[in-house]
Amino acid sequence: MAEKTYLQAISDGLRQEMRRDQRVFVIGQDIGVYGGAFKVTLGFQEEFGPWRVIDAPLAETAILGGCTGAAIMGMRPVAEMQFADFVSCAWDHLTTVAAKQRYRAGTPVPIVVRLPSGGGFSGGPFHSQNPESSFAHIPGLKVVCPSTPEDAKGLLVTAIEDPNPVLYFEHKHLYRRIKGEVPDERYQTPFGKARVHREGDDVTVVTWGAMVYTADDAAKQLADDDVSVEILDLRTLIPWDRKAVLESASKTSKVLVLHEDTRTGGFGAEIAATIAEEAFEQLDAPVKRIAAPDTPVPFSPTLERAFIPQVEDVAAGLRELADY
Amino acid sequence: MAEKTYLQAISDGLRQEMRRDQRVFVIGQDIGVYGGAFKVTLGFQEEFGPWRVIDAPLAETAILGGCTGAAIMGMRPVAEMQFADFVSCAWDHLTTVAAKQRYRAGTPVPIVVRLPSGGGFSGGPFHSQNPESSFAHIPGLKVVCPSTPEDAKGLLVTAIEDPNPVLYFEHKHLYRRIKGEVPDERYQTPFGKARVHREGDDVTVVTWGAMVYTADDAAKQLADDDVSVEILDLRTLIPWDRKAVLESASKTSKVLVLHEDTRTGGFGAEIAATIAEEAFEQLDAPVKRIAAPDTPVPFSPTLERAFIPQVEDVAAGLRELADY
Amino acid sequence: MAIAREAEPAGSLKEVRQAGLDREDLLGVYRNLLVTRGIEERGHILYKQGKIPGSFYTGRGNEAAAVGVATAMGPDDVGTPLHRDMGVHVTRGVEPWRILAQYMGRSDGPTQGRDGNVHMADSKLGLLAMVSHLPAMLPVAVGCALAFRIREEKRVALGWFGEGASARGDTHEAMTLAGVRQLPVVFVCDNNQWAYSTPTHLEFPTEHVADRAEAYGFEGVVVDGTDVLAVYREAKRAIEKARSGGGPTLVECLTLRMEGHAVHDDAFYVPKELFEEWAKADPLERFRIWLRENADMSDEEEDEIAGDVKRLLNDALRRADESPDPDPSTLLEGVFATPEDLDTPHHK
Amino acid sequence: MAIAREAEPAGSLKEVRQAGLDREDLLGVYRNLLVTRGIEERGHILYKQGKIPGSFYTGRGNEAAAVGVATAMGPDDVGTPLHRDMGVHVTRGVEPWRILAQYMGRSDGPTQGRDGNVHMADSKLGLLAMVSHLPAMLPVAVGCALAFRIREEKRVALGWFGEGASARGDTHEAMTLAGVRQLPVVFVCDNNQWAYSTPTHLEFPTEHVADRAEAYGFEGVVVDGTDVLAVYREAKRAIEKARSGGGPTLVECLTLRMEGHAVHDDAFYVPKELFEEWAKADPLERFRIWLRENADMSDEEEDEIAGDVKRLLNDALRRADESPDPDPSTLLEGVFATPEDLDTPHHK
Ligand SMILES: Cc1ncc(C[n+]2csc(CCOP(=O)(O)OP(=O)(O)O)c2C)c(N)n1
Ligand SMILES: Cc1ncc(C[n+]2csc(CCOP(=O)(O)OP(=O)(O)O)c2C)c(N)n1
Ligand SMILES: [Mg+2]
Ligand SMILES: [Mg+2]
Repeated sequence: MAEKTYLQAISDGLRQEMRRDQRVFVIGQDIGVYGGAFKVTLGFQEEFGPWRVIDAPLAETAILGGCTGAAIMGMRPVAEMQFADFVSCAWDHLTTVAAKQRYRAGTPVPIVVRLPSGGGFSGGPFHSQNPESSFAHIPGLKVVCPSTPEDAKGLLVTAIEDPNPVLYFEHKHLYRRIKGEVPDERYQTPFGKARVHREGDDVTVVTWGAMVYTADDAAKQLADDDVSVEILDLRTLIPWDRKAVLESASKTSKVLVLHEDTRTGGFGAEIAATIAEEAFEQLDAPVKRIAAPDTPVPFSPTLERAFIPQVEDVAAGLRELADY
Repeated sequence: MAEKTYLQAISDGLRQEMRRDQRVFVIGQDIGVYGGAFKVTLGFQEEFGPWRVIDAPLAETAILGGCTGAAIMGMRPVAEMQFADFVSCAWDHLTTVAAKQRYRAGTPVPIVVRLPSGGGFSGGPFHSQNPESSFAHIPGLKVVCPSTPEDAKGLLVTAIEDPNPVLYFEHKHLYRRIKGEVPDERYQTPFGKARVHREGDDVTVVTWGAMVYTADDAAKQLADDDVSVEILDLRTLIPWDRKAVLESASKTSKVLVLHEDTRTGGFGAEIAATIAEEAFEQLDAPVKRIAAPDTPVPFSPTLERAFIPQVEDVAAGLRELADY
Repeated sequence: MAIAREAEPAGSLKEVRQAGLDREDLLGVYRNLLVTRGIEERGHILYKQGKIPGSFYTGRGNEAAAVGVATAMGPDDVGTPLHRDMGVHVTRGVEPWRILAQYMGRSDGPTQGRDGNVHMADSKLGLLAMVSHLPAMLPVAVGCALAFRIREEKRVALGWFGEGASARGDTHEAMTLAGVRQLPVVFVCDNNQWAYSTPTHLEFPTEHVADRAEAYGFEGVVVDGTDVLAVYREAKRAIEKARSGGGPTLVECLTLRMEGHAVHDDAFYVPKELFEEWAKADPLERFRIWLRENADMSDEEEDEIAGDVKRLLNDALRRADESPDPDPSTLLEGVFATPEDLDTPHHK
Repeated sequence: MAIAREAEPAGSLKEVRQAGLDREDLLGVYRNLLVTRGIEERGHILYKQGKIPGSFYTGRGNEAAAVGVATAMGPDDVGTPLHRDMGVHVTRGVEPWRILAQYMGRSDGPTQGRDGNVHMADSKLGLLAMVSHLPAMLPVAVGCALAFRIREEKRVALGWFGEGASARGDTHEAMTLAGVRQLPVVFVCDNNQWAYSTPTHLEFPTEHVADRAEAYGFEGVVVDGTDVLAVYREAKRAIEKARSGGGPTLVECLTLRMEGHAVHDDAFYVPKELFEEWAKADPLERFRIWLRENADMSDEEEDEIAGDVKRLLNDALRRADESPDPDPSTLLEGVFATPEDLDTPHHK
C-alpha cells in the first residue's frame, strides 16, 4: 500500500500486468522512447523491448485494427490513444469490427483502449472531449471511467482480463491532481459496481470521472445547510450499476445526474430515463441533469469555465432539488 | 400534386433542386450510370453530366471531406452513402471537421448526407442500422428522419438550404412501401416541427421514421379497446420539437417513446429524460421506452423480427400505459 | 511508375511439382474449384426459390484466385477472405452444408443466422469472418501478423481486398503498418475490374493495384486470376517469403466479375464483349484442360470427381434445409464474450 | 522504387526573376520570414509569462517552406495550413496582433478564443482553419479543388500535411480522389523528420513521402525546405500545373523540426548532431545571405526591414494584450450557422 497519483496507479498497474502476462503488449504513438504523451509508459520499452512496447505510425485504425487481429490470435493488446479525441479516427473499426465480432462470428476481441480524456486546462475542442457516451450506445463495447487511483489500477486489470473490447477513459485532469492509497499487489475492481463516494440521505448525485470531485465539493457546501448528499461514482458505464442507482434513488427520492460530456444524447439521459421509468413511484422531484452545453469544448479559460460544470452549478442544482 | 413513393419523392425533390440551383451536386458510389444502389439518382448523370453527378471511389472520408471543402467554396453538395451503415467510415470527418468548423472558425459547412437506413428485410448487421442517435449527440450536426413522401421531399429541400451539415436518414423499408400525395412545386418542411400523425387523448407515442407506421397499426388495435393514442412524428431529431412533445405529454399524461435504433443511449433516452424532467407534474405514468435491444441487427428473419419493435410489442406497451 | 511484376502462366506438371503440388493435390484443387462453384450455383437456386433472405453474392470468375491462394496457405496460417472468396472457405475445409445453412440464415451456419451470405468464417480453420465495411479486415489481418511477429512464430496472415476497396484509408493504414514493421502478411487483391458498377479508372489512379506496393516498401505482383496454378505459385512465394522474415507482398489476382455485383444486378454497365472475352478463360475449364493435357486426368477420374461433388452438394442441400431457424429466445445471447469463449486454438 | 525528383537549389537573381519574383518581392519574402519567426518567438515569451493557456507549438525551421509555398499561391487560391505553417498565414496577410490574440485565447483572435494556437484561419484570405486530427483537412482541400473543377475556375487548392500524418487513411483517400479525378490541388508535405518523438522510418516505409506520389497518378518532388526560393519555384510549378489542368503534385519540403514537438518537449530523442547540422541551414540566415550576395541587399535595407518588423510585433503585442477575453455569455452562440453566415466571398 502506497500513496500514488492516478497517473502512477495506471502506469504501475499496466507494468504489473505486462510482467505477469506475456500476452499483454502496448501499442500507440510515442509510447516507446518518449514514454507516451503523458509518460504513462515511461521506461516500459527498456524493460519489455520494442515488440511489446510498440511505437505506432500516426494511424489509429491500423493501431486498433492491429490490436483486434493480435487479440484474436491470443494476445492481450493495450492501445494508447494519444488523446481520447483521436479515437474518432478508429470509430469504424471499433463499432463495426471489434464490437460485433463476438455476436456475429463467436470471436471474442479482448482489447483495451486507453483514452486520456476530459478538459479543464485549455486543451481546446480536440484535446478535451469526453466521448464515452458515443461508445456506450454501441452494443458489444464496454466503457470504463475510473475516478480514483485505486479504481484506476483495479479497473485496468479487470479491463485487460475482460474478453471484450474495453474503452478505458482516464481523465487527464485527474492524472497528477488526484492522489490516493493504491495496493501494491494485483487486484481487480469489478465492472458494473458503483462506488459510494459519499453517503447521504436527501439527494443523490450519479456521476463518474472528474465530476466526482466537483460533486463532492458541491456536497460539502450543502452539508453546511444540512442537506446530506449521496454521491455514486458509477466507475463503469457499460455495464452500469442500475441496482445501486435505483436503490439510492429510492432512498433519497431526488436525483441529479452529472457529467462533463455534452448534454443532448449524453449517457446521463440514459440514466435519467431509467430512473424516471423504474423509480417513478419513489421520486419526489424530477430527475435533474447537469452536463456541458451542446457546443464544442472552447479553448479560452473564460469560455471553458462556463462550459464545464462547476461546483457552483452543481451546488445550485442540488439546492433546487433539496427545495423541491 | 401526385401520388408518389417515398423513394420517388426523394428523387424528384433532389432533381428539382439540381435544376434550380447550379451549386447543388451529388456524389457517391455508383450513383452515376447505375443511378445508385436504390436508384434514387437514376438518370441524373444524363441530365446533369459527370461533374454534377459524381461517381466516387470507395472512400467515404474522401466523399464527405470533399463535400465539406466544396461547400466551403460555395457549392451545395448532397452525398449519398450507399448504406447508412458505411457513414461510420467518415465519423471522424463529420464529428471533427464538419460539426465544429462553424463554432471554431466561423465557417459554415452546408452539406447534406443521404443515409439509406433501417432494417426489416434481412440486411444483416451492416445493412440495417439506424445510426441517427450517434450523430444527434454531436453538437453542430442536424439530424433528419422523414417518414412520409411529402416530408421526404420537403425536408430534403430544407436540408439543402440549411447552412449546416445535415444527416438525412431515409428509411429503406419505406422506399417503395409507402406512397402519398406530394406537391409538384418546390416547398420546404421546417426542421424542429413535429407532425401529428394521429390525434388522441389517452397515450402519446413519440417516434420517427418507419416506426411511425408500427405505432399507427398498434394505435388502431387500441382504438378497438377505446384507448385513443396520439402519435407524434418528430421528423427531425436535431432540432427536435420539445414544445410539441411536452404539450402532448401534458395532454395525455402518458408517453411511450419508440425507436428502431438500439435502446441504451438511443435518442429515446434524451426524449424520455426531458419529458420526465420537464413534465414531471403532468405525468400519470412513467415514460416508457420501446426500442431494439442492445445487440447488432441479426440477419435471420426469425431473429430480426424479434429485434425490431413489432406492432404487438407497441400495442402491449400502450395497453400497459393505458392501464397504469 | 513502379510497375508490379507480371507473373508468367502456369507451366508443366514437373514445374508444379517443384512448386509443391503432387498429382493428388492437383485433383484436390480441381475438386475444390468444382465445390466452390457448385455451392454458389446451389445458392443461386435457393435464392430463386426464396429460401435465402436478403441479398446474394457469388465469386463467379474468382474461384481459381481464391482456391489457388488458399492452397498455398500453411495449416497454421490465417486469413480474412471476402465475398468473392468462397474457394478459401472450401479449401480450408468448411463443410458445404454449413455454408448453405449460412445462406439461409439457419442455426447451423457458422454465424448461426446472425449474419448472412459470405459474412462468416470458421475460426478453428484459421479464418476470420468478414464485415461488410470494406476493407476493414485488412488492419485485422495485419494485427494477426503482428502477433506472430511478437511471438516469433513462423506463421503468416493473409488479408483479402477488392480493387475498389483499395481506395479506403484502411488499406493504406494496414499496408503502412505492415511495411514499416515488415510483418508476415500477404495482401491479396481480388481485382475483378469492377466495384459494383464502378470501373477501375474511377477507383484508383494506377494501372494495377499492385503498382502501389512499392509505396509501402514491399513487392507487388499481378497474376492471371483464372490460372489457379499461377496464383498458387505466386501466393506460395509470397507466403514463404513472409514466413522467412521477408515481409509483406501484394498479390493482385486479375479476373472479371462474371455476374452482377449481387443477384439483383444484371451488370448492364459491363461491355458484353468483356464478358465474352473472359468467358473464354473460365478458371474451372482452364484447369480441367490443363489437368488432361499435363497430368493426363482420365475421363474416369473426371467423372468420379464430378460425381463426388454432386453427391456432396445434394447432401449439403438436404442437410442445410433440415437445419432449424435460430430460436428467437437466443437473440440477446453472446453480445459480450465470456472467459469460456477464449477457449479457442488461438487463445491457448 | 519510383523515386521523386529532387529539386535543385535556388539560382541567381535572374533565374528567380524569371520565376516571377522581382527585387521588391524578394525583400517582402524576407520580411515575411522575419515576421513569421518573430510571431512565434513573441508567442514563446508570452507562454513563459503564463499568458498563453494550453500548449504552444512553433514551426521553427519550417519558415521558408511555409512562406515559399504561400508566396507562390495566387490571390484566389486556397489552402489548409497546419501547425508548422505560420508563414502561410503571415504571407496571406493575417495581421500579427490577431495571431497573438489567438494564442492568448482573446476575443480578437480569428477563432475568438474558441480554439487555440495555430488552429485558426482567415477564410477571407483563402485559408481554412486546421483541426487537430491529422491530416483531416486534406480531403477538405481536395473538396475545394473539386468545386473549382466543377465550376471550371482556374483556381488551385493547397493541402498541407506532415510526414507523420502521411500514415493516416485520410491522406490516402484524399490523394486517391485527387488522382482519379486529376483535380487542381497541390499536396505540401512538411517533412521535418519527426512526428512528435517518432522518426520517419517508423512512420512510413519509403525514403521520401514524395516517392508515394506516383502511386496516386501524379508527380512528387522533394525540395530543401530551408531554401525559400527553391520551395517557391517548385510550389509555383506545381500550382501553375494544377491551374492549367495538369492535375495534382506532391511537394515535399525537407526540414528539421528545430524545437520540441511543443513547448513542453525538449526533444531529447533527436540526436544533437542533427540539430547542429541543420542549424547551419537556418532558413532566415540562408536567405539573408542570398539577398546580400545575389540581390545586393544593403545594411540600410536590412536594418530597415528588421526595424519595421520589430515595430510591427511590439505593436502587435500591445494590441493583442488589449484584446479582451471572450465573454462567457457568448458560449452558446454559433454552434449552428445562420443563412447570414453564408455571406462570404466563397458563397457569392
Ligand atoms: C466502406 C464501404 N463502403 C461502401 C460499401 C458498399 N459496397 C459493397 S461492395 C462494393 C464494391 C466493392 O468493390 P471491390 O472492392 O472491387 O470488391 P468486389 O465487390 O468487386 O469484389 C461497395 C461500394 C462497403 N461494403 N463498404
Ligand atoms: C489523428 C491524430 N492522431 C494523433 C495526433 C497527435 N499528434 C499531434 S502532432 C503528432 C505528430 C505529427 O507528426 P507530423 O505529421 O510529422 O507533423 P509535425 O508535428 O512533425 O509537423 C501527433 C501524433 C493527432 N494530432 N491526430
Ligand atoms: Mg472489384
Ligand atoms: Mg513531422
